[in-house]
Amino acid sequence: MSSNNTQPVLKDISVIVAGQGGDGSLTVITMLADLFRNSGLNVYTERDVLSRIRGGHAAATMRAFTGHRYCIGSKITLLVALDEEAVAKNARHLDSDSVIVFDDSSGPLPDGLIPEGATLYAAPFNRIAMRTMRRELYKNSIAFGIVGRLLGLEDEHMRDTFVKRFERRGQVILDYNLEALGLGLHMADELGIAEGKGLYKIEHTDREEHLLIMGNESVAFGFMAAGGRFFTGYPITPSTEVLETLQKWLPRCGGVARQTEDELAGINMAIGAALTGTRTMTATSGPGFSLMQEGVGHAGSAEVPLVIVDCQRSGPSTGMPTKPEQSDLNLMVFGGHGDFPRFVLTPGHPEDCFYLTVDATNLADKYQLPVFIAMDQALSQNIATVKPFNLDDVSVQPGKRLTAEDVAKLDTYKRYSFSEDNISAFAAPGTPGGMSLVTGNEHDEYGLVSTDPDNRVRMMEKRMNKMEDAKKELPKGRLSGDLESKIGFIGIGMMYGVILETMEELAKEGIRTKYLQPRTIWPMLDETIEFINGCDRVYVVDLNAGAQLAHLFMHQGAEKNKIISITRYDGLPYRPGTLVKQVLEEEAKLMNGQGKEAKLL
Amino acid sequence: MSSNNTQPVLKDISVIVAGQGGDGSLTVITMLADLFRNSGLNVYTERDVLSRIRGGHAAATMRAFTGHRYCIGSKITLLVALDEEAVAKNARHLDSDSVIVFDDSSGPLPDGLIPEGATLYAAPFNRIAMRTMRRELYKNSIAFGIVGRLLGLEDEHMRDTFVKRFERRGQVILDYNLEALGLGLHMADELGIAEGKGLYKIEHTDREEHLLIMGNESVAFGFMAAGGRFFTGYPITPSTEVLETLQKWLPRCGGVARQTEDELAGINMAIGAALTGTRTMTATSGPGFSLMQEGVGHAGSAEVPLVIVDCQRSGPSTGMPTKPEQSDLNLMVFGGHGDFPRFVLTPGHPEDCFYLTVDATNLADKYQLPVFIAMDQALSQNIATVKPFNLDDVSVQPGKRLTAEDVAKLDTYKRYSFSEDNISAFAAPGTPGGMSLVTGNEHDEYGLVSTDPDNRVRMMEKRMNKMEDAKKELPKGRLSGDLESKIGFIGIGMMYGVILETMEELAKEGIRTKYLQPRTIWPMLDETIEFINGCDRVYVVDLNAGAQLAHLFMHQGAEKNKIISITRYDGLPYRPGTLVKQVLEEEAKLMNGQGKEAKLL
Amino acid sequence: MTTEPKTKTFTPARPIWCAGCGDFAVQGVLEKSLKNMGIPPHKLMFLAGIGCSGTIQNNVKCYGYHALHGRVLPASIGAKLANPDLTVIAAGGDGDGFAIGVGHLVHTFKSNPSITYIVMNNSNYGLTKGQASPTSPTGYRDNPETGMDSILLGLSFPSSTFLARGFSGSPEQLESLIMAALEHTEAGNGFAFLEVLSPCVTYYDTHREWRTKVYNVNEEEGFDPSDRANSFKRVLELKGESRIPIGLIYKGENASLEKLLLNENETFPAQQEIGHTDHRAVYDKFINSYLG
Amino acid sequence: MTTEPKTKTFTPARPIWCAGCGDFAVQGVLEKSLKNMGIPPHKLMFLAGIGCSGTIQNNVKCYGYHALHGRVLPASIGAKLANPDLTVIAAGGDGDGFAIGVGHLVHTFKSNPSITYIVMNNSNYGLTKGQASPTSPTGYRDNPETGMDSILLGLSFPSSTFLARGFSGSPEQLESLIMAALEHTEAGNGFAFLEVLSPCVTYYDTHREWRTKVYNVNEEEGFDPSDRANSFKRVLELKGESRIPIGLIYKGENASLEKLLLNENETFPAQQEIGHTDHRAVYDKFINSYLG
Ligand SMILES: Cc1ncc(C[n+]2csc(CCOP(=O)(O)OP(=O)(O)O)c2C)c(N)n1
Ligand SMILES: Cc1ncc(C[n+]2csc(CCOP(=O)(O)OP(=O)(O)O)c2C)c(N)n1
Ligand code: SF4
Ligand code: SF4
Ligand SMILES: [Mg+2]
Ligand SMILES: [Mg+2]
Repeated sequence: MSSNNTQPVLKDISVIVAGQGGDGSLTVITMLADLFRNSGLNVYTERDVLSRIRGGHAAATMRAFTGHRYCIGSKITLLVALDEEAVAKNARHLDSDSVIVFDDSSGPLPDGLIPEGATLYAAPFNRIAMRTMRRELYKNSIAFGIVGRLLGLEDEHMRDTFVKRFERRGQVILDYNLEALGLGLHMADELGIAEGKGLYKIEHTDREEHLLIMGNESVAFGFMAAGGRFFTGYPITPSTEVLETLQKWLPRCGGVARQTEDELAGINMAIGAALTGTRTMTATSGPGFSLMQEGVGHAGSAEVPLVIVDCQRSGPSTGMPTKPEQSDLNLMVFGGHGDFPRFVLTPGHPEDCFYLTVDATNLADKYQLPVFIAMDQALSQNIATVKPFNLDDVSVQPGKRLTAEDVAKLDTYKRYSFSEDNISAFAAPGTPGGMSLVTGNEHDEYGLVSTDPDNRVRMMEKRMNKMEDAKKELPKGRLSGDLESKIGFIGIGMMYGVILETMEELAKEGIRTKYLQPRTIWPMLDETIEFINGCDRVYVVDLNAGAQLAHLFMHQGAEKNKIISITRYDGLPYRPGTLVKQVLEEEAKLMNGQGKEAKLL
Repeated sequence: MSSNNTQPVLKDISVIVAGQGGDGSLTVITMLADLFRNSGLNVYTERDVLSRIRGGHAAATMRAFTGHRYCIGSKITLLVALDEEAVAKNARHLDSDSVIVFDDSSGPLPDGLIPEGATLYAAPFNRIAMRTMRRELYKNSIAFGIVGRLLGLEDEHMRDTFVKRFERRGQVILDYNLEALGLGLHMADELGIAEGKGLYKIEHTDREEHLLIMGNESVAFGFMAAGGRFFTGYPITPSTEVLETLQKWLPRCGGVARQTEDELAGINMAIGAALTGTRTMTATSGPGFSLMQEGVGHAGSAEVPLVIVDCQRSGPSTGMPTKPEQSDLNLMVFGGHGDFPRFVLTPGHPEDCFYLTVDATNLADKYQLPVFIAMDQALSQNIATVKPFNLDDVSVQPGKRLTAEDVAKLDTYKRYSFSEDNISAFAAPGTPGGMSLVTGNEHDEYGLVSTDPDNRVRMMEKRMNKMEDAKKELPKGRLSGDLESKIGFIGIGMMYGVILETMEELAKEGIRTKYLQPRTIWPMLDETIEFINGCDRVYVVDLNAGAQLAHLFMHQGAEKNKIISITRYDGLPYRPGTLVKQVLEEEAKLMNGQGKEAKLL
Repeated sequence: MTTEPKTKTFTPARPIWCAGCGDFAVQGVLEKSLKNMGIPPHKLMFLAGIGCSGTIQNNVKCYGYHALHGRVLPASIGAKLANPDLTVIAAGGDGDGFAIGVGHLVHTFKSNPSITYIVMNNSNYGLTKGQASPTSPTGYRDNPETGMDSILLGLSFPSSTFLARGFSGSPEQLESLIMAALEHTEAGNGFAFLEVLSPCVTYYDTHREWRTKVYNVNEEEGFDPSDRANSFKRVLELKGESRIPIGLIYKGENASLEKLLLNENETFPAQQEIGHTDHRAVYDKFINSYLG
Repeated sequence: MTTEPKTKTFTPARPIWCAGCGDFAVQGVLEKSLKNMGIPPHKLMFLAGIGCSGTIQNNVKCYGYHALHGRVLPASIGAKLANPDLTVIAAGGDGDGFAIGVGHLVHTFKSNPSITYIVMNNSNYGLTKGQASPTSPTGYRDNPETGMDSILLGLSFPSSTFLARGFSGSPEQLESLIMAALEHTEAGNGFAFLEVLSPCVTYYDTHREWRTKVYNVNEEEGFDPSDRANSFKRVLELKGESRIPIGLIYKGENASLEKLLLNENETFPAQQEIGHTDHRAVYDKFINSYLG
C-alpha cells in the first residue's frame, strides 16, 4: 500500500485505537467519528474497556462508511496500537491490507505479530509526549495527527474538531492539545504522510445532517419526547447514560430525574410517581434488574404504568460489566413471582431505540403495566450516525384517564373496574371524587383487598388478557433479505447490523436468506412463530449460553427441528465474518447430509 | 342418619370447622388430628385463613382415614359452622350424607342453606361460653365435645388430648378448657349423642406410630439431618415455620438460625456462611424470593452451595398471602439475570419434603450451586401423618472438600480449577494454604477477575455443564397408575394427592390413567419429556394462570399437541372431585371429536 | 377548597385490627387532624407498608396505596416529587420501616422530602404473628439484640427536620404531634417523622408497660427541640433511666427535596398534560446538541 | 501459629487503582497491621463490596470474597457466625456501604458481630465514573442533598461499640485505628466500624481539602470516646466548624452477636464434620416431638 494521488474514495473503513485504560483511545475515536460524520459519512463506533478506571486493555473502534451499516466490520483497516498487547489482541482481525500505527516508545514491534504485507508505521507517541509536553496524556492527540492524515482528513478539519472538543475545558488545555496535534502532523510529514496523501479520499456525499448518538441517549430522548417526566435510577454500567442524559435534560421540561440510594428505591420511587399519572421510567442492568423483580411484579399486579430499560451486560451476577450479552431475556419475560402481564420490546439500533421508547411509554400508559426495553451493552453505548429523530412522526397518546369533569359525570368510580378492553379508566390523585385504593394484593374493583375466588379469577384474567389484547398494536418485527428464501435468521439488539451484513456476505456465496428482527418478544407475536415454522431452518442467534431466545420460541410453540441455535457468550462483540463462517459450516454439514445440530441446552 | 350400635368403621371422613379468624377453628382441628393419629388413623389437615390476625372467614379441615391420602376429600362429612357464613361458604361441598353442627347463638340457620337430607345439630356454643365461662374463647372447646362424640371418640381420649395440649399453658387454662369440654359433652348428651353413639366406630388398626407434621417442618428437619447448620430468613407466609422450626432446633446442634433484617440480608448472610463450608439454607415466599434474585444468580456464578426454599403463595406481588399457588416456577427456573446452573426439586407431600431436602442439601454441596425446593402453601402448611423419617435411610455426603493435609499435598490450589467433572475442590477459609478468591465477576481458576474470552467460555461451560452432569442423580419422578395407559397426568406439590385420588375416581369411570410426579423440574429430566411425548395426551395441571409447567415442558421439547393444560389460580385448594369433572369433560369432548383444547396462553 | 363530586367510590373498610390494637387510636387521631387541617380526601395520598399497620389507608377516604413491604418511603417520595400539591402521608409498622425498609428511611432523613411518615411501632411483627422486630427489647421471643431507637437514628442525619414520638394511649398529645407533622409538610419544610407507640394486644401487649414508661420531653422545662445534640443526649439519658421519650424531640430547618429538585418555572410533572408540545423547543435543542 | 504449606495459590493482584488513589494507603496500612497482629493469611477472610475500593481483597493474601454491591456486611456476618475463629474484615466504598448497603450497616451497628468494616470514603462513586454518593457535599455534580456522616449514624445505635474515622493521608494514625479495630474484633468485642477518608484523584480530588479539614479528636484534651452523647455533640460541633473529625470517636461495650447466637457447648457450624452423627440424639428428639 502506498499513498499517491489516486487514493480510493473512502467507502467503508474500520479504525481501532487500542492501549491501556486511561490512554484515551475513546477520545481519539470519538473525535474521529465526529469528523467523519461532519464529512457526510455514516459512522458506527464501539468501545471495549474493562470495569476499572485505569489500566488494562482498552480499545475503541470506529467504522466510517457510505450507506447503512449497524456494526463494526470484520476487518480492521487501520490499527493504532499504543502498546504491544494492542497488536496481539487485535491481530486476528488484521490482514495484508491493514495499516498498523504502532507506538514504539518502549521498543520496536516484535516480528511475526502482524500479517505479512500489512503496512506498519512506527511512531513514539508516548516518548514525544513525555519529552515535549511532559504529560503522557497528550499522546493520543499526537496520534490523532497521523491517523487523520492516513484517513485523508484535512488538517484544518482536525484543528476545528480539537477546538470544538477542548474549548469548554479552557484555553490552556486546548492549546496543549493543539500543540500535540501539531506534533502529530509533523510526525506524519516525517513518515511521508503529507496532507492529502493518505489512504483515502473523502467525498462529502451525504449532505443530510446526522445525529451522532448512542442507544442509551436515544432511549432517554424517546422517553422525554413521549412526555416522560419522571425518572429514577441508580448508576450501573452500561445503563448510566440513560440516567445522566435525563438528569441533564428532564429538568428543562419540568421533569425529575433522580439518582436514588439503590435500585429498590429506583423502581419503587418510579412506581410512586407513576401513581400520580406521570409517565415514568427507570433504567438499569442485570444486577439492578434482579433487584427490581419485586417491583416489576408489583407494577404488573397493581396496574402501574412503568417503562423499565434493561441494558444487558455479560452475566451472571456481576459478570463482565462492560461486555455485551443478551442474557436477561428470561428474566424480563419470566421474572417476578406469580403471573402478571408485561411487554418486552427489542430495538436493534439507536434509531429504533428512540421510536420504540416512544412506543413503550405510550403502551405502558395505555395498558397500565410494565414495559421493558431490552438493550445490550453494544446497543446501549455504541455511538452511531442516525437520521435526526422526526418529532412529527411521534404520536403521544395519553392512556384512559379521567379528568375531574369526567369523574363528576360518573355514578361510580372504581380504579380497577372491569371493562370490555380490560383497561380501567384512571383518575390521578388530586382529582376530586376519584379516591381509590391501589395495591399489589388481590383486590376488588375498588382496590380493596379480596380473596373472593370469582373476583380473583376475573382480576387475573383482566390483567393477563392485556397481553393478548395488545398483540395487534405491539411493535412488529422487521423483515429483510430474500423473503422467498426458506432459510431464516432471527436475532435482536446488536445482532441487527451483524445479521444484515452476514446476509449480504452469504448472498455473495449464493446462499439467500431472510431475517426477522422481532421488535416485541413478549407477548410473543404470531408472526415470529409463523416465520420460524414457515422456514426450513432458522438460525436463531442468542448472545447467551442458555439459548434463551431459541427456547423462548419453543416455549411459544415454534417447532424445535426448525431451529439452529447459535449461542455466543465470550463477551466479544460479533463481527459479520464470524457469523458468516458459522452459517457456512452449518450449511456445509447439511449438504453433507449430517443433519442440523440444534445445540439447544 | 342416626347413631346406633351398628355404626360403620371410620374409613375416610372430612371434618371442617369454620368461623371467623380468631375463633380457633385451627385449634379444634389440630386436636382432632392428634386424637385420630393416636387412634391409629392417618390424617391430613388443611387451613384456610386470611392475611389478618382476627376476623374474616377462616376454616380448618381434617381428613381422617385408613390407607394413604394426601389431600382433603371432595365431600364434607361433618361441618362445624361457627356462623352462618361458614355454612354458606362450604355449602357446595355438602351433600345429603353430611352432618352440620351449627352454632345458633345468634339465631337459627336460615332454610335452604344445606342440602336436603343432611343432618343438622344446632348448639349455641358461643352463648354457653359467654354465659357459663364469660369468654367466647372457650366456644371451640365446647364444640369439641360434640364433634368428638359424633366422630366416635372416647370421652377419656378427648380429655387426655386436652391435658396434653393445655398443660403447658398452666393449670388455670387447662381447667377452664376441661370445663368447656365437659359442657360440650353435656350438650352432646342433650342432643342425643351419647358416648359411643356417634356416627362411626374407630378401629385402632395401624399400630405404627406416625408423625403429625407439616411440609415446612419436614423441610427444616431434612436440612438439619443432612448436616445443615446455618439458616437465615425473614418471616413471610407461608414459609415462616421453616425459620421458626430451625430457630428452635438448630442451636441444639450448634447451628445458627437467624431472622435477618430482610431477604437480601437473608440470602447474602447465607452465602457468607456457605463460603466457610457450612451447609446453609434460606426459605421465603414469592415477594422475598423476588428480592433474592440477585443473590441466587450470585450463588450460581460464584459457585456457592445454597438451598433455597420457596413456599409459593398466590401471586403476583403481595397477592393472596395465605392461598396456595404454584406460580413461581418460572422465577425459579429462569430467575436471576444471566445464565447460571441451578436445580429445582418438587416434593409432593411432607415425607417427600424431608427426603428431598436431604437430597437438596447434598446436591448443593456436591455441585456447588443453588438448589431450590419448590413448595406451595398447602404442601408447606398442611399437617399430615407421615411415617417417622428413617435416619438410617439418609446418606449425608460431603462435597469435594480439601482438608489442610489435602491442600498441603497439592502443587497448586485453585478455587475454580477446571476439572473433568466440572467441580472444583474446595478448601474452607481457615485451611492453611487454601487461600483463594471467590467472586461473582467472571474469573480465572484462582478467582481473579478476568474477561479473557477463552477463559470466559470455559468457565461458563464448567458451570452450565453441571446441570447435564447431575441429571443422572437428580431425584427421579414417581410413576403411578396404569403404566400401560396412554393418558397421563403431570402435577407437582399439593397436586400429588389430588391427582392420585382423581385417578382412582376416573378408573371407576373406566378411564385408566397414569401419573408422573416429577421431583426435579430443572434441569428437566429426559424421563419427563419422554413421558409426555409417549402419551396420547397428558393433563398438565398448573396451579397458576400462565400454564407455567406446560410451557416449560414445551420449552424443553415436549410436543405441544400432547398437552392438555389445566390451570387454576382462584386461591382455593383443589379437591379430587373438581379435577375428575374437568377431565371427564375434556374426555367427553374428545369422544365427540371436538379435539382437545390446549388452553395454553 | 374543591368540593367532592357525588360520584360513588370505595367505602372505607372496617379496620381488620384486633379489638384493643393501638392502631385504632392512630387512625382516629389522624382522621381528626386531617379534618382540622382541612385537607380534602382527593388531595390526600396515603401510602402504607405491609403489616397490620399497613392496612390503615383502606379505612380512610383518600387516594390510598399499599406499597411493597419496606418500600413505602420511596413510593411516597416518588408521588411527592411528581406532584408536590398532594399531601403525602406514609404509614407502616416497625418491621416495615426499621427492618426491611430502614435503608430508605435513612435516605429519607437525608433527602428531606415534605412527607409525613407515621410508624406504628408495636415492637413486633404483628401480621406475621409476633416475631421480634428491630425495636423489640432483648429477650423478647429469644431476641438476642438490643432494640434500636428511631429518633436517635433520625437525629444522626444533619438534614433531618422533624422527629417526634407519640403514644396511642395519649391521643391528645398524639394529635398535637400529628398536627405539627402535617403543618411541617404542608409548609414544604421537609420530612416529618413520627413514631407512634402502638401496642399489639395479641402478640406483645405492652400497653401497661409503655403507659408507665413514656416521658413527654415537651413538658420538660427548658427542653429545646432545636438543639440536635441536646436532644440526642436527653434521649440517651431517658433510655438509661428506662423511660421512653415522647413528644416533638427535634425540629430544624433544611431545604426540602422537592424544592431542590423541581424546576420552579415549570408545571409539576403530574400536572403536565400528556402529549402537550410546550417543550418542543427543549426537544429541538436536544436534537441539535447531537448534530455536527 | 500454623505455618502455611508450600502449595501455590493465587498471587495477589496488582491494584487496579489510579496512581495517587487513596486506597493504596489503606491497603498498605492494613497489610502492615495484619502482620503486626500476627494474623496468618489462612485465618483472614477478607470480604469486599463492589467499587474501586471493592477490589482491595484481590491484592492481599487471604480468603477473599467479592460480595454483591451493598451486601458485604450480611455476607461477612454469615461467615463470622459460621466460623468465629476467622478474622473477618469487610471493606468497600461509600456508595456500597452508605447508599445501597446502608440498611445492612444499620443492622450491623445494631447486632454487633465481631467484624472489622473499613469504608473507603471518597465521597463519590469511583468505579461508575464519579457520580455523587451519600457523603458527597451539596453541589458536587449538582447533588442537591446534604452529605451524611457515618459516625453520627453509628452513634445513634445504642449497641454500637467501635466507631472511628481515619484519613489515607495520615497513615500512622490510620494504623493505630486499624490496629485498634482489629484488636476489638479479635477480642470478640463486637463490630469495629472504621471510615477512611480516601480521596479519588480521578473524579473528585479532595486530597488537599481533607488534609486541611481533618481534626483528630483523640489529640483533644479530655475527649472521652466512651461518652456517646458527648461524641455526638463534638462531631456535630466540628462539622459546624467545617472540620472533619477523625480518630477513635466512640468505644463502648455490648455483647457480640456471635456470642449471643452460638451454643457454647457445641462445635462452630463450619468446624463440624459433614455427615457426623454426633447430633443423632437431637434428631431423635425432634422426631419424638412430632409423635403422638
Ligand atoms: C418482601 C416481603 N417479605 C416479607 C413479607 C411478610 N410480612 C408481611 S408484614 C411483615 C412484618 C410486619 O411487621 P410490621 O411492619 O411491624 O407491621 P405490624 O404488622 O406489626 O403492624 C412481614 C415480614 C412481605 N409481605 N414481603
Ligand atoms: C446492584 C448493583 N447496582 C449497581 C452496580 C454498579 N456499581 C458498581 S460500583 C458502584 C458504586 C461504587 O461506589 P463506591 O461504593 O463509593 O466505591 P468506589 O468505586 O468509589 O470505591 C456501582 C453503583 C452494581 N455493581 N450492582
Ligand atoms: S396482631 Fe397486634 S398489631 Fe395486628 S391487629 Fe392484632 S393487636 Fe394490632
Ligand atoms: S477512579 Fe478514583 S477511587 Fe477509583 S481507582 Fe481511580 S482514584 Fe481511586
Ligand atoms: Mg410491628
Ligand atoms: Mg466511593
